[in-house]
Amino acid sequence: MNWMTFSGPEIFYFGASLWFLLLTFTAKPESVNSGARGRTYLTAIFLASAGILVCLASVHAEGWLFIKAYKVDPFSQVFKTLLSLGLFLIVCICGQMTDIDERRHNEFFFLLFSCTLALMLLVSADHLLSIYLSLELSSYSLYILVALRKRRAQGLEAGIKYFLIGSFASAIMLFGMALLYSTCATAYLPEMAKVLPGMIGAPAVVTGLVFTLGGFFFKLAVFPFHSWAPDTYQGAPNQVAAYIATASKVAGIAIILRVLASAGQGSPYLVHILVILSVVSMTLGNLAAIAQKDLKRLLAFSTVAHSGYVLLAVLVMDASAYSAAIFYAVAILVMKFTAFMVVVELAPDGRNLRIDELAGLHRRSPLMALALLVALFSLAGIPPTIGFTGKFLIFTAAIQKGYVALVIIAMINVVISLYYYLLVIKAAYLLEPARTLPPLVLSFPKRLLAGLSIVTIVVAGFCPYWLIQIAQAAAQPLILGR
Amino acid sequence: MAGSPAHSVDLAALLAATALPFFSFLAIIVATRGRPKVSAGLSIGAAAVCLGCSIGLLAFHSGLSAPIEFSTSLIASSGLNIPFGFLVDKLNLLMIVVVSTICFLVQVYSLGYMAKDPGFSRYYAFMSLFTWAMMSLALSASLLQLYFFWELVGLSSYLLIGFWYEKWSATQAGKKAFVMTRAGDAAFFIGILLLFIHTGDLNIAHLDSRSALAGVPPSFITLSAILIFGGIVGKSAQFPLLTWLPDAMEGPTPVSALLHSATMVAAGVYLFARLYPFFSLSPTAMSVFLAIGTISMLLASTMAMVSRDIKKVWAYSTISQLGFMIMALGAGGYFAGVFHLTTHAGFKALLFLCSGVFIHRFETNDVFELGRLGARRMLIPMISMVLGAAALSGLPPLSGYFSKEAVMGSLAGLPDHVWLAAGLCGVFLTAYYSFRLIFILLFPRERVSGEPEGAHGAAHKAEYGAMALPLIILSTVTVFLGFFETPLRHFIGVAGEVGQAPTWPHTAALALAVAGAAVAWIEFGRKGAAQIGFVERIEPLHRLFAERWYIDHFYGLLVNRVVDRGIARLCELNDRKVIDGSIDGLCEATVESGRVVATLQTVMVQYRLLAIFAVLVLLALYYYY
Amino acid sequence: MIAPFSEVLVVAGILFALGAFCAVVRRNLIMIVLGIEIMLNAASIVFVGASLHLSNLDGQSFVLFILAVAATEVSVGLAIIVYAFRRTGSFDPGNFNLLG
Amino acid sequence: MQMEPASFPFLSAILLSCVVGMITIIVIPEEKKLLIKQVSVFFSGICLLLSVYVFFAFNRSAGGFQFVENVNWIPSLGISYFNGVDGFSLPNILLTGIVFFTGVLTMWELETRVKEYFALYFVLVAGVFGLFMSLDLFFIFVWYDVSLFPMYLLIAVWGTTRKEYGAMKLTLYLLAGSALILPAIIFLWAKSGLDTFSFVSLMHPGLFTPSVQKFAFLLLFIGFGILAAVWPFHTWSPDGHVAAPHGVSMVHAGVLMKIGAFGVLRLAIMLCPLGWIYWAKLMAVLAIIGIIYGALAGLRQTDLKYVIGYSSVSHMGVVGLGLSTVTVEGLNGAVFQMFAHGIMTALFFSSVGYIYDRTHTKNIPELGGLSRIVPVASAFFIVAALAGIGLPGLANFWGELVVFLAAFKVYPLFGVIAVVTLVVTALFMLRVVQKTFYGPANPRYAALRDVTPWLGVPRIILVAVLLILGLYPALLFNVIRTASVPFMNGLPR
Repeated sequence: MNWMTFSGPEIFYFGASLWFLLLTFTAKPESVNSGARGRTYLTAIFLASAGILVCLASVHAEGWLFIKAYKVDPFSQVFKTLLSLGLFLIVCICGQMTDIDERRHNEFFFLLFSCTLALMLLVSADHLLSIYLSLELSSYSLYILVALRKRRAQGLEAGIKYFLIGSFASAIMLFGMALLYSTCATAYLPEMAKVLPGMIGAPAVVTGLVFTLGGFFFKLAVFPFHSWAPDTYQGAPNQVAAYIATASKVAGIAIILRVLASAGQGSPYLVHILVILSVVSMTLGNLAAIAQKDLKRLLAFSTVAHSGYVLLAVLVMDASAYSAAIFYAVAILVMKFTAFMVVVELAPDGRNLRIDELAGLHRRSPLMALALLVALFSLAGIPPTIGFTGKFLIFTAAIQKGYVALVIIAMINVVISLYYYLLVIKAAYLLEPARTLPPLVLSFPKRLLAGLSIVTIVVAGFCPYWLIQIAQAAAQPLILGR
Repeated sequence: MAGSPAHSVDLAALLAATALPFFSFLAIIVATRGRPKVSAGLSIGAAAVCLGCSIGLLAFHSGLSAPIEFSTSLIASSGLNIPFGFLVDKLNLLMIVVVSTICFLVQVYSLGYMAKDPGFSRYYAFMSLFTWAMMSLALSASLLQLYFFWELVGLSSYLLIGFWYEKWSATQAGKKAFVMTRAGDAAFFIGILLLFIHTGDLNIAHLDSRSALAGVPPSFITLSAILIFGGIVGKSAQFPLLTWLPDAMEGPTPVSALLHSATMVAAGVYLFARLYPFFSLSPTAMSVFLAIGTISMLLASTMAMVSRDIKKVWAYSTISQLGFMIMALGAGGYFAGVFHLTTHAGFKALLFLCSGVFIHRFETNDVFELGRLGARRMLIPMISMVLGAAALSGLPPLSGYFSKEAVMGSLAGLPDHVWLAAGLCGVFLTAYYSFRLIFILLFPRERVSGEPEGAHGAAHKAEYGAMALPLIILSTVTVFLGFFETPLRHFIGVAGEVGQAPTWPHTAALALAVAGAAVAWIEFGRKGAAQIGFVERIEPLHRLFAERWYIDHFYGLLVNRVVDRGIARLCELNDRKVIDGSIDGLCEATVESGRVVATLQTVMVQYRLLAIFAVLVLLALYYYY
Repeated sequence: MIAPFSEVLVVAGILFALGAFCAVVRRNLIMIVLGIEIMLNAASIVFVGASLHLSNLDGQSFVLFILAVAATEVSVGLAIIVYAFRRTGSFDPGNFNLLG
Repeated sequence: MQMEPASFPFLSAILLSCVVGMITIIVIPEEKKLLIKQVSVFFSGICLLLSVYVFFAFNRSAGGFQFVENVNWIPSLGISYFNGVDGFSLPNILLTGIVFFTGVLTMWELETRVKEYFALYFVLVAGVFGLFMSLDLFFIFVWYDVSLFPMYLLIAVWGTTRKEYGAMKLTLYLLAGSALILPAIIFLWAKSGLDTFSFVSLMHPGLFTPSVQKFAFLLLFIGFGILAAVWPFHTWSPDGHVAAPHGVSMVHAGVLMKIGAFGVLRLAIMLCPLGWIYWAKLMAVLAIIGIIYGALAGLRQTDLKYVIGYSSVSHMGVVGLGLSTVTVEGLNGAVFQMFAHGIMTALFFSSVGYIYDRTHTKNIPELGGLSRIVPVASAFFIVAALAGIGLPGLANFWGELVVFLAAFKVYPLFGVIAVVTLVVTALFMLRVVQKTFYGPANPRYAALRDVTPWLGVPRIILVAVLLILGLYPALLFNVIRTASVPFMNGLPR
């Protein structure tokens, strides 16, 4: 068994987090100078970029590990690549983490890498237990990451809320898993996929399934498990919020797809629940976002809304919907990252960014303003952006299944969402600051990053075929797994 | 299209007569606005060519038997073929000669009248625009083409009335003229469209030969005839759309002479004559036309009796003479109508141009004032004006006498003598108000002040010369045109129509005209006359006439109260309050609910756990339900 | 097996509800965590019961892991909560509601 | 449907010159304002020349789709980059070219944030061009939104009266329209079973069942109808017109509203003819209400741009009336009217722009007597007003004539109402002209300078187009006919 070759990413990230753990032990608390910090950062960048290569190298791997509890297939490998990409992007904007105690930077990276590792395990998990374990592992890293903030009051509150709601949700999920296990007589997803469609109507199965999904809904911030999102985004350090909004969401989409793909589509009740939750999530997220003053909190609510769109894809449950959801995961990764990048760059001291603080951005940094504009339009789903193409694919899949009304509701939500995105854009392009602020000086790599983000969003929106093919390839195992 | 050389000569002449003024218009607008002399030269040159071509065509085709037609299709989408071209027959040969003559003379006259105006070039540009539109209108081959130029004529009228646009009343008058004629044109347009939909053919020749109308129900012909007549009502200022014409006198006097008496307003009558065979298919429509002509004729005469403004008197008289023409045509007197149109063009232009000389000289429109300032000392215009007024009153041997007798003749041919009575009444009133004006001018009550005529300078002389020449020409025409009645009748080719009508209406008309003049003499002319007309002694009547029978009040009420402050305001309110209000309300509600939802998201963490639990329970309930 | 599986489920269900009730009702961060632990235990009971019922060992292994995870959870959670207590001197979740 | 592939991708070249123009502008430093303007004029000039070339090179006897370019884009969904022009889109492409070019020149005197303005403007126009030439439903939607998204900034940054309100209203309204269009497009795609978004493949009369057509038509009609300012979805349009800067108002009223009508024609009518026939009465009623309503509401306005905005509602009602007649003439007239109205409003806004830039007011009572001070600038506005009245000799006359003709055949009563409304239109247009340009000159504006030849160029172009088409309408009708006649002949009865 050549498990070394096809579990390369996991091993690599395990090693990387171990490396940071060791650094944590060796570093002397008193003597953190800028050189050491720079070294830590460079290491992180190096490891993160190397991680992408490792993931790419093993992208075609396929097989099982741990008595088939762990499945390596194109689906998981694509998501692992996405996660490594997400991590790399987040590390890129961690250059000036003034909001986290400098002595804790090693721990920060340790938690970040181990969280990524956990998410990678999650996307490969094929057994309830492995799912549960990796989910918990990623959550615990994040709880601490959130609480790490120097602005303790905010960080702690966010951490507490995240932790309480998260562990509540995972308790529910665990109970659901227990029910599923007890009715299916197996904890392997492929085995469950064989028996579940036949007994999908049974109360215990439905309860178990819905409870289990609750844990994933928490990851994805779907109503009613979304309530941590606004506070956590707002209270967490900007970089951590960015990580939660991107990598964590991507993994959430992955696991929800894998579990529901094995549940199959036999139950109208399940679909009804998903429809309800999807509609409520997007409506509630979009409505609540209108009233926000804090940019991160606004993005949190927009995340809730986007979970609603993802659920729309999930509930359709066919090949095109799965690939649409995978495509949308990519879209979320890119556009959320771009938006958060602007937040991070505009708040070098790590404070929260109020929307009216964006005033005059178009003059201070036209590039950042443009990045924000493109990212927000992409989030709103205006072509030619990746966000639009993602929505288009989802809607296509949904309408093919006959959910026209649902798509119209989603489009109305898009209109509502554009309203608050426009408010942000207005602040960036229209308002003038009370006192003139100095131009924002960006280093070349940052400009390159911003430029690449913009180009990616637009080009992937306009010429999405390559990405769609990848998404289709990744969705293949979900269909065959049935 | 035509092949023979004669035809190509015709075509060239027609093209020259229609296209040259247009090009002169474009050239003046684009290039020569800064050079008034060149502009005037261009415009007058174009008018002269028009005149030459018209006379040439008339001379060449004096024995024309069948109409000549040139046509090409302007737009042809499937099911829609709109031909554009020329239709030449005797009627419009006569018409284009009249039009181009007056155009040419008025433009020459304007050299003097407009000499010091800053908008000199613009004036000639608009004049050229009018010439183009009017000539093309007269030569139109299809009804739609006629409508096309009909509107353009309206445009040039609008522009020329409001020529002195800094004068608010002038712009007001221009707008009024355009909108009121437009109201008539809307009916005209509907009529055309109806006709087109049912016959698929708007060719005037086809309509007149009635070949296109086979199988069209008579009620339908009546309907479309009346609708088309709406356009005539608007353009010729007939009842109920007659009040724009007196207001149009705000424009320069040569404009009034050309557009608002001799040619443009006569276009309505021309259209009537043009479609005469078509209209006469419907006796109902014909009697409607007759009635409208009569009403307009009488109303306008009464208004003219009390006006103090020299131009307005002639304007009212124009309406009433147009009413005469329509009466004649409505009564079946095709030749009478056309002949009266021709003679009227001559003497009415003459009257206006004479008034123009006075106005130019004394800078007032008030008749009494003009008289006091010594209008009678200006010999040429005064004599011409007397001639014109006499022609207007229908006194022999002037042209008006002959044409009015013809009109009376055709009215007498009707079985119902009400029309004739009305006509005779009109003759009396016409003579009365014409001579009222003449006597006021000739015998001012106060002593004539003002310097003798020769006192003004050489520049004035030149201007005066330019103005006097057309007067003389038109006076000559007025004096002699009447004697051409028989040749004209033969040319128009409806010889049989006059029949052996009794001669008493003619005598009566002449007698009444003399009587009218006599009454005017008693009240205004003789020594010691108070110069107060009998109408002015009856106050309510005077006010009724002076307020134009309150027609304007009605329109003002309609436009301001009903449309502007009524329906339009409702629309606006609906827009602001209902539509925008509901949209804004919806958005506000969305934003507000967003606030509520956002506030709900800030509750304590335990409530959030509770919410999760509650939702799960609800979902379970949904399942078991 | 002594008790029928359905009764195990009922017991576990009641326990789960009690845990949830505790987490929702008690205005004390520690008690909330405790409630969540009880919910985990309810799940453990189901796993054990099912494992016996189905003669499948997966459930047993599940419970082992749950124990470990619960311990981690408590440690992470308590670390945050205790830190918070040190700063504010309160376990009342209502005191931690400043964001928004 | 006959299709002629292009020997050279002229249509893509138009799009490309927009994109290249935009990138060039972005690259130029902000300070070099004159250079930015020159580059804008250059690239928009290329677009204009190309569109004029395409217009005249179009084979009028062959008809069908010409200059066709087809590249597979997303094969899995049947999406292709599929461009081509027919008799319906060709006039609109020419219109866009003209309005684009003149719009750039109209904003020649812009001084604030020049670079961003022209970059966004190019994006806007690229979207419009793309929409008119695209034959793939996916791309039609993409272009629709591409043209939409610069709109907010263009209005909110460079606009005037209540600009943020107007911009937000416009953007949300139009996006709400697209919220109906996108589901409808996908719905049709799903129902066709052909797995293609190609317009040409979907345009078979028997492809969709009547109920599908009725449903999809309604969605598309309302969705695009919002953009065409169909009553009662019109209120964004006056507010948006008023708020927008002049160059944008030109594109917006001149071209963007045409997108709405064009979308109704291309997607709703051509794909769902049975739905069209079914809903025609509704269309006609809304259109006729719009015609009267726009004219009456226009009567009450005191802001120059509001007047034009409401007149647009009225004139677009004429387009809607033409489309609702289900006749060849109706389609011909509607497309012609679209073109004529586009040129006319562009001229309107261009002239108002000149006046506003100098007097800094659009409020009619504050103006007055401008004809004495700036005669040429006034003349341009007056020509536009005359065109708006439907005066013969200017292009609008023919559009209205043909539409009314069709309307009289099908809905005689509506035809009468529409013609009578012309009187009201005349009244309010002339009232505006009178109050703005006539009367004694306002001494406050005595120092204004009249249009210089260079600044006059855009207006002269527009006037010339109005005049040429007014005197020789066949130029356009011959093109439109190549699309309308075959389409109506193929219509299931």
